Amino acid sequence: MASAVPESPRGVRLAAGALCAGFGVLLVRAVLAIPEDHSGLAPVVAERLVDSGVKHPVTAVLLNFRSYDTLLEIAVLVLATIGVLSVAGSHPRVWAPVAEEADPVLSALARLLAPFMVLASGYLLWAGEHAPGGAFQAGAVLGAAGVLLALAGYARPAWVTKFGLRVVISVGFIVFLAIAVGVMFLGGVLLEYPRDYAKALVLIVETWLTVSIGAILVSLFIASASPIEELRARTGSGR
Amino acid sequence: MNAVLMGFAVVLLLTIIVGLTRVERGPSPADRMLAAQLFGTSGVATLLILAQALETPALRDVALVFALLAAMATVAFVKRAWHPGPSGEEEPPCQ
Amino acid sequence: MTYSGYLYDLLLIGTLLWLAVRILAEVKLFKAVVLFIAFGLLMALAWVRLAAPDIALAEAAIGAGITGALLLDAVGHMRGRAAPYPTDEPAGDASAVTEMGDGRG
Amino acid sequence: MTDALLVHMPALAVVVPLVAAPIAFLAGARWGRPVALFATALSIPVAFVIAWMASTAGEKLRYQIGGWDAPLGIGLVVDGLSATMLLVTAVVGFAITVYSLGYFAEQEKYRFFWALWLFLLASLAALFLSADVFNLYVGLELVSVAAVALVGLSGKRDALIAAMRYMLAAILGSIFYLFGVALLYGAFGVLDLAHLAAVLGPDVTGQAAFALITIGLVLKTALFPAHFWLPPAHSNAPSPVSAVLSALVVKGSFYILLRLWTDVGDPSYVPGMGTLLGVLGATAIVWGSIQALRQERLKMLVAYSTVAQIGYLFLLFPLVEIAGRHVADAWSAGVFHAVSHALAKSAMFLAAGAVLSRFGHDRIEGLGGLSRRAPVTMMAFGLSGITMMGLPPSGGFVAKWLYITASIESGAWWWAVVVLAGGLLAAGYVARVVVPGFAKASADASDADVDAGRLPKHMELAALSLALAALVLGVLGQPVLDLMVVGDPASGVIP
Amino acid sequence: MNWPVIALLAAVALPFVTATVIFALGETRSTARSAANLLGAAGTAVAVLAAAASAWQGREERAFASAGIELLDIGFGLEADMLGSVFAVVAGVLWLVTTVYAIGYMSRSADRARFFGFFSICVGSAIGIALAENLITFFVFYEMLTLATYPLVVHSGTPAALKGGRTYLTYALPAGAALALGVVWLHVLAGPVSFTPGGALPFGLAFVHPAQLTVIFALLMGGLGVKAALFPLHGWLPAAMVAPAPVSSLLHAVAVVKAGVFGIARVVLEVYGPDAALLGLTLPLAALAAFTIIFGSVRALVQDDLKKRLAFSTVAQLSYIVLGVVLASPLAIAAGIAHLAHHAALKITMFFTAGVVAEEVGAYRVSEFDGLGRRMPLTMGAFSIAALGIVGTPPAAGFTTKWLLGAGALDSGTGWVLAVLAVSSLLNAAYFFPIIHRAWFRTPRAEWASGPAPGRAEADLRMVVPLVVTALAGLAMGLLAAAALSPARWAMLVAAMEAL
Amino acid sequence: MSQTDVYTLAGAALFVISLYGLITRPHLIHKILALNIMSGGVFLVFVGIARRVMTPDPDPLPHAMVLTGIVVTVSSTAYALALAKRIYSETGAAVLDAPDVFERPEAGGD
Amino acid sequence: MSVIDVIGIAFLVVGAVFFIAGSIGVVRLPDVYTRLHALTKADNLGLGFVIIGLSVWAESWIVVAKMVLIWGLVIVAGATAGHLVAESARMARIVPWRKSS
Repeated sequence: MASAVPESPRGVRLAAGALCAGFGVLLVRAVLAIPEDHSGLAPVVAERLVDSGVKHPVTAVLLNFRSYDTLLEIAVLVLATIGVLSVAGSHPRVWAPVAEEADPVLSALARLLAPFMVLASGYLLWAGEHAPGGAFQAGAVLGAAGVLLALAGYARPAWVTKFGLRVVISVGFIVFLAIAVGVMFLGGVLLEYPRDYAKALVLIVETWLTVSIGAILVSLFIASASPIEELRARTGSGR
Repeated sequence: MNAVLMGFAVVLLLTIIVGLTRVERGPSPADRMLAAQLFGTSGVATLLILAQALETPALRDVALVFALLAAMATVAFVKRAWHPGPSGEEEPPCQ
Repeated sequence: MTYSGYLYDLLLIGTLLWLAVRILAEVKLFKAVVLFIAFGLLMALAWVRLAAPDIALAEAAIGAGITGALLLDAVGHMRGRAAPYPTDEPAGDASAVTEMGDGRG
Repeated sequence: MTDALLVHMPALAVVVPLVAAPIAFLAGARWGRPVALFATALSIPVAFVIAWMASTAGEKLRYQIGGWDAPLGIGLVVDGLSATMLLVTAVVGFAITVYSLGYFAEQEKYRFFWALWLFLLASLAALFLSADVFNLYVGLELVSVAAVALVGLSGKRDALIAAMRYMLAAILGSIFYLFGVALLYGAFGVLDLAHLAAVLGPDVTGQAAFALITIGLVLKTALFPAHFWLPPAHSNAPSPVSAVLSALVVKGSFYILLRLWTDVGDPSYVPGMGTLLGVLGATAIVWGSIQALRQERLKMLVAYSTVAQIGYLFLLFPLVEIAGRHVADAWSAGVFHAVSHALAKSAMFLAAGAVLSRFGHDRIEGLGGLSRRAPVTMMAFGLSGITMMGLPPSGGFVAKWLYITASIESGAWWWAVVVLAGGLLAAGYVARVVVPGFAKASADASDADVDAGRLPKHMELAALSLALAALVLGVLGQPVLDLMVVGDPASGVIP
Repeated sequence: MNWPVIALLAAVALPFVTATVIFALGETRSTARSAANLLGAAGTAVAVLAAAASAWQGREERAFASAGIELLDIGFGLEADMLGSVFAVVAGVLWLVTTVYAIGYMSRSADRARFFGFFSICVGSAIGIALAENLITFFVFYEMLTLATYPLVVHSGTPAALKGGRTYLTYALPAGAALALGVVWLHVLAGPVSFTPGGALPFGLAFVHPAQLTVIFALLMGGLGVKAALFPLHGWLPAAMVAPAPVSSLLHAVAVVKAGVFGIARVVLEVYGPDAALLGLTLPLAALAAFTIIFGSVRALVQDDLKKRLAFSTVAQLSYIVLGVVLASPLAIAAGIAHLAHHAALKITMFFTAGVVAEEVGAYRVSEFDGLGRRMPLTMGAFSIAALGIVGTPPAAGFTTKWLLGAGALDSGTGWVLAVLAVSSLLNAAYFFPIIHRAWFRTPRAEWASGPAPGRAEADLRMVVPLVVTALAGLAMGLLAAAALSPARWAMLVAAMEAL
Repeated sequence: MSQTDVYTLAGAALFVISLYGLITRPHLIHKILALNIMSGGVFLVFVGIARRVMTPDPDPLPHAMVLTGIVVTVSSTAYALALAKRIYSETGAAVLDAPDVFERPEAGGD
Repeated sequence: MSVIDVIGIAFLVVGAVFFIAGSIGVVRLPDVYTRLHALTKADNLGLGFVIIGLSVWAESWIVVAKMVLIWGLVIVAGATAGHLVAESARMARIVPWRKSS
C-alpha cells in the first residue's frame, strides 16, 4: 500500500469536522424553526389545478405552472449529455461491437424485459396525468431498457455521435421549446398553453420528453462506458 | 390493520439491514452484489405492503419499476464492474 | 401514526445515516457503490413514508437503473490497476493487493 | 405587432440562444458557427431593447411565464440590474463568438463547442432575468454544467482535472444554494423574489437560508478562500471559454448574491455578514494579486487576477451595510466594476489566447517582443490592464472612484486603502506581461517568424474592441450608471 | 460651437486622433505616417495657439471656452484659461518642433509606429492636463500621461531601458494612487473642484477640516511631486534618461515633468489658494523646493553622462517653478510660470543637442566633448545659448526668471530665497560652463578638427534645424521679455489674476 | 418530535456527513457519491417541508422541485463520472491532485 | 379482524419467514454459490407468499394481476442475476465450498 492515496491530512480532517459540526448546529436550529403550520403554495396549486389540464398536482406544477423550470431542467440534461459526449468523444479509443460476447441468458433476459419496460414506460407516462408518474419516470424506465440492451450487447457505441442520435437526444427539448415559443404566437406569453389545449400540449410535450430522456440516459451510459476490451486488456482475464 | 402491516414492513426492513452485513463482509464482490439483489426483492415486498398499509396504489407502480430494474445493477456489475484479475483478487482499495 | 410506523421510520433513518457514513468511510470502491445502491433503495422507501410516491418512482428508476449502472461502470473502469497511483509494477501484481478473496465467508 | 413583440423581449433574450443551442448541436461543427454568430448577433439588439424598455419604464417590469401569477408561476424581471447584465452578456458574448470563429478552426475535438457555448449564453440570460429562487437554482446548474463542459472540452489532462475540480465546487455550491431555497420555502412559503422581499422577517430559518445560499454562491463566485477551483479552470480552458468564465460566469452567481442581499434583504439581515464578505473580498484582492505576481504562465496570471478582481465586487456589501444605499453609492461601484471587469477581463483572456496561438506557449518569461510580434494583442492586453489597475479613464477607475468615495464618506476609509493597494498590485502583475512585451524579441524568436503565424485579424480585433469598450466605459459610462439603478427602490435618493 | 471651443477640443483631441492614425498605418507605411504626424502636430499647434488666443481675449472673464461631459458628479471639463494656455502652448508648439527632430532621429529605428503613436498620446495628455478645467479631469490626463510615457521610456527594449521603465513605474504608480486618494478625498470634502484663481475651496472649509485638508495636500503633493521631481521623489528622472532623445527632450524636459509642476501650480494657486498659506502648507513646500534646487544642482555637477547631467539640472530647475508658485507674491508666481516656458525652450535645446551629438559622433559623456564646437558649430552654438540662458546670464531667459523670483521673494518676505538663487546660479554655471569650455576651447579630436565633411551638413538637418529654432526661441524669450506676448508678460498677467 | 421532523433532521444530518466526506475523501468516486448523498439530504428537507401543511396531502411544489433536482443531480453525476473516468484514463488515478505521470503539456487551454 | 384478514396475515407471516430465512442464509451460508440459493429461492418464495397474502385485500383483479406480474419479473430477474453471478464467480476462479475444507 505504499502507493495509496494519502488520507487527507489531520489538519484538514479536523477543520472539516469543525466546519461540519458548525453546520450541523446551524442546520438543526434552522430546520427546527420552520413553522409547522405553513401552507406554502399548496392551496394556490389546488385552486388552479382545474386550469392546468392535468389532474395530478405534481405534474401540473412540473409541466404547466412551473414548466419553465422543467424546460431548463431538460436543457441541463441535454447539456450534460453533450458534455459526456464531448468528454468521451475525444477518447482516443473507439468501441468495437461486442455482440458475439453476449451471454445467452443475459440476452434472453434483455429480450424478455425490454418490451415490458417499454410498456411500463408508456404506462407511467399515461398515469402521470392523474397519479404519480410522468415524463421523467417514464423516460428513466425507457432509458433503463436501453441500458439493459446495451449491456446485453445490443448497442453499437459507434453511433453515439451520429446525427440520428443527436436528433433523438434533443427532440424532446426542441418540441418543448417549440411549443413554449409557439404559444406566444397564439397570443399568449412564453409557455402559456391555451386552456382548451393544455391537456393535449402537456401530453405531446411529455411524450417527446419521455423519448428524449430515454435516449439521453442510454447515451449517457453508452458514451461514457469503457469498452470491454479495455477492461479486459487491463486485467488480462475476465469474461 | 395498518399497524400489523407496518410490522411486516419493519420485519422486511430488518431483513435488509441483516443483508447489509453481507455487503459489509464480502468477501468477493459477487457476495456484495448478491446481497444487493436481495434488497431489491425485499424492497418490492415492502412497497407492496406499504401500498396496502398507506392506501397508496401508486406504490405498486414503484414496486413494478423496482421489479423491472431489479436485475439492472447485477447485470451492470457482471458486465462492467467485475472482471477480476488472474488470482481472483478482491476489488482494489480506493485509498 | 402507529408505533410500528415510528419504529419503521427510526430504523429507516438510522440505516440511512449509517449507510451514508459507511459509504464515505469505505476504502473499497466497489463496496461503497453497492452500499450506495442500497442507500438509493432505502431513500425510495423514505420517500414512500413521506407520501411522495412521485419521488419514490423517480428514485427507483434512476437509482436502480442509471446511476447504479454508471457507478458500477466507473468502478469497473478504475479497477484495472490495483493501485490508485500508477506504479512501475505490472497491473494486478500481488504486492499491490491488500485483500485476497477466494469466495469463502 | 411591434408592441406585442416588445412584450416578449425578456423571453426572447433567453429563447434566442436557447433555440440556437440545439440547432447548433444538430448542425455540427461547421454549421454551428453561422448559427452561433447569428444568434449572438441577434441577442445584442434584444438586449438593447430590454435596456431601453427598462429605462423608459423607470421601474421593475415583469413577464410572467405561462401566464401564471407570481407566487405560483415564474416571473422574468426586467430592471436596470438585469438589463445591464444582459447587455454585457450580449456584447461580450458576441465578441467572444467572433473570436471563436477563428479560434476553433473546425477541429473535430471542438465539435460540441457551439452548442455548449449557446447553452451557456442562454443560461446566463435565464439567470439574469429570473425572479424566482428555485428557477435561479436551475439556471445556476445550467450555467455550471455548460461552463464545466466547456472547460473540459480540450480533453487535455490538466483541463480535465480542472473541470472536475470546478464541477465538484459548482455542484457543492448548488447544493448549498438548494438547501437555502428549501429553508426559504419552509420559512416563508414563497419562491418569488419580490414576494420573498415582502414577507422576509428576522427569522432563524431565513437567516440560515441566507447564510447557506451565500456560502453556495461564494463558492461559485470563487471568493477567497473558495477560489481554489478558479485558477486551474480558467487557465486550462480554451481561451474564449476562459474569457466567458471570468467575464460572465462568476458574475452570474455574484448577481444572485446582489439580488438577495440588496434587493430581497439587506446586508444587515444576517449580522456581520456584510463585513465578513467585505473582509474576504479585501483578502481576495491582496491574495489574488500576490498570486498573480508569482505565476509563471500568462493564463494563470490572468486567472489569479480574476480572483483579485472578484474581491472588489464584495467590497460593496460592507459599504452598503455601513452607509446604506443613499450615502455612498457603493452598490453602483460594485455593479459598475462587474461590468467593466467583464469587458476588460474577457479582452485580457482573448489576448492571452492570441498570445498562446501566436507563441505556442504562454510562459511569461518567453513573451519577449510581444509588442512587435502581436502589437494589437499587446495593445488589447495593455488597455485591459488599465481597467484592472483602475486607472483613468477606464471603467475600473470609475468603479474605484465610487468605492473610494463611498468609503471616505462612510468613514470606513480602510476599504479605500484596500482599493488603492489592489490597483498598485494589479499594476505589478500587468507590468510583468507588459514589460517583457517591450523587450527586444527573445533570442529563440527570430524576427523572421513575425509574419509566420499571423493571427486572424478578427480575433485580435475582438480582444481590442472589448478592451477599448472597458476603457471608454470610464468616460461614457453615465448611461450604464443610469441604467443599472432603474427599478431599484433604493436608488434616486442620492442627496 | 464657436471657434474657441472647437480650438479647445481640437487641441486635446488632435494628438489622440493622430495617435490612432499612426497606429492604424502601422510600421511599414512610414511616409504616410510621418505626414500624418506632422499634420497632426501642426494642427495641434494651431489649435493650442487659437485656444490661447481665446484665453487672451477673454482674460478679463477668465472662462472663455469650455466643454465637458458629466459622469455621476464627476465632471470632465476642458477650459482654455491663461495659466493653462502657457503650458498648452509650450507643449503643443514644441511637439511640432520635436516631431521634425524625432523623424530625423528615429529614421533608422525600429517600432516607429509604436513610438510616434505613444508620443502623440503623451502630448495629448499633456495638453489635456494644461486645459483641464477641474482636478478630476486633470487627474485623468495625468494618469494617462503616466501610462503613455512608459512605452517610450522602454522603447529600445534593452535591459537598461526596461530597468529604467520599471523604476519609472515604481515611482509613478504609487504617486498616482496617492493622487487618486487625495483627489477623491477632496471631492468628498469639498465637492467638485473647478480650478479658480484665488482658490476653489468652499469658504471656511480650512477652519472646519484643517487636518483633513493638510493630509489631502500632502497626498496631492506626493502624487504631483514625482513628476515634478521634487526631492526625494526625483529618482526616476535620471533613470528614465535611457529613453530616445526626443522623449528626453519633449517629455522629460517639458511635458511630463512640467505636468507635475503645473499640477502643483494648479493645486496651490487655484485649488487651495490662500488656504494653503493659512494652513501653513507653503513654507515646507518652499523649503523642499529650495533644497531640491541645491540638491539637483550639486548632483548635476558630478555627472559625466550628459543626459544625466541635464536630468539633474532639470530636477533643480523644476523646483524654481515650484518655489515661485508657493511664494505667493505676484512677481514670484510670474517667475514660476514664466520659467515653465523658459526652461522648456532652453532645456529641450540641450536635450536635442545631446541626442544629435550621440547620434552623429557617438559622444555621450561630457568628457568626450573636447572641441566638438569645431565639428558641430550650429549644434554647439545652440547648446551654448541654451546653457547661458539657464545659468541666467543677462539678458537670457533664465535671468528674467531669476530676477522676477528674487524680487518676488523680497516681496513676500522670504529673503533666504535670494541666497538659494545665488548658490544655484553658481552651481549652474559650474556644471554648464565646463561643457561650453570643452566644446569650444579644447583641442578637438583629430577627426573633428576640420569640421563637418565638405558638402555635408554637420548632422541630419531634420535634427539641427529644430534645435536651432528652440535655442533662438529661448533667446528671444529673454531678449524680448518685455514684449506684449512674451512668456514673462503673459506670466505677469496670470500672476496678477492668481494673486487677486 | 414529529415524523416530519425526524426526516428533516435526517436530511440535515446526511448533508453534514457527506460534506465531511466530500472534503476529506480524496477519491473522485467518493466525492461524487458524497455529492449525491448530500443532495439526497436536501431533498429530504424539501419533502419534509412539503409535509408541514394542514392539508392531508403534502404540498406538491417541493415534490416538483425535488423531481427537478433529481434530474439535475443525475445529469451532473453522469457528467462527473464521465470526467472521472477520463481523468483515470489520462492520469492513472482518480484523484484531483494526481501526480505527474505523463509529460505535462507545455501550455494550458489552447 | 375478519377471516380474510387472518388468511392474509397468515400468508404474510409465511412470506416474512421465507424472507428472514433468506437473509439468514445470505449471512450464514459459507460461499457465494450457496448464498445464491438464498437469493433465488427463499426470497422469491417469500415475495410470492407476501403477494398472495396481500391479494386478499386487493380492491380489484387488476391489482392482483399487477402484483403477480411484479412477482414474475422479480423471479426472472433473480434467476438471471443468480446465473450471471455464478458464472462470473466461476470465471473468477472462486472455488466452491466443500465440507472438508
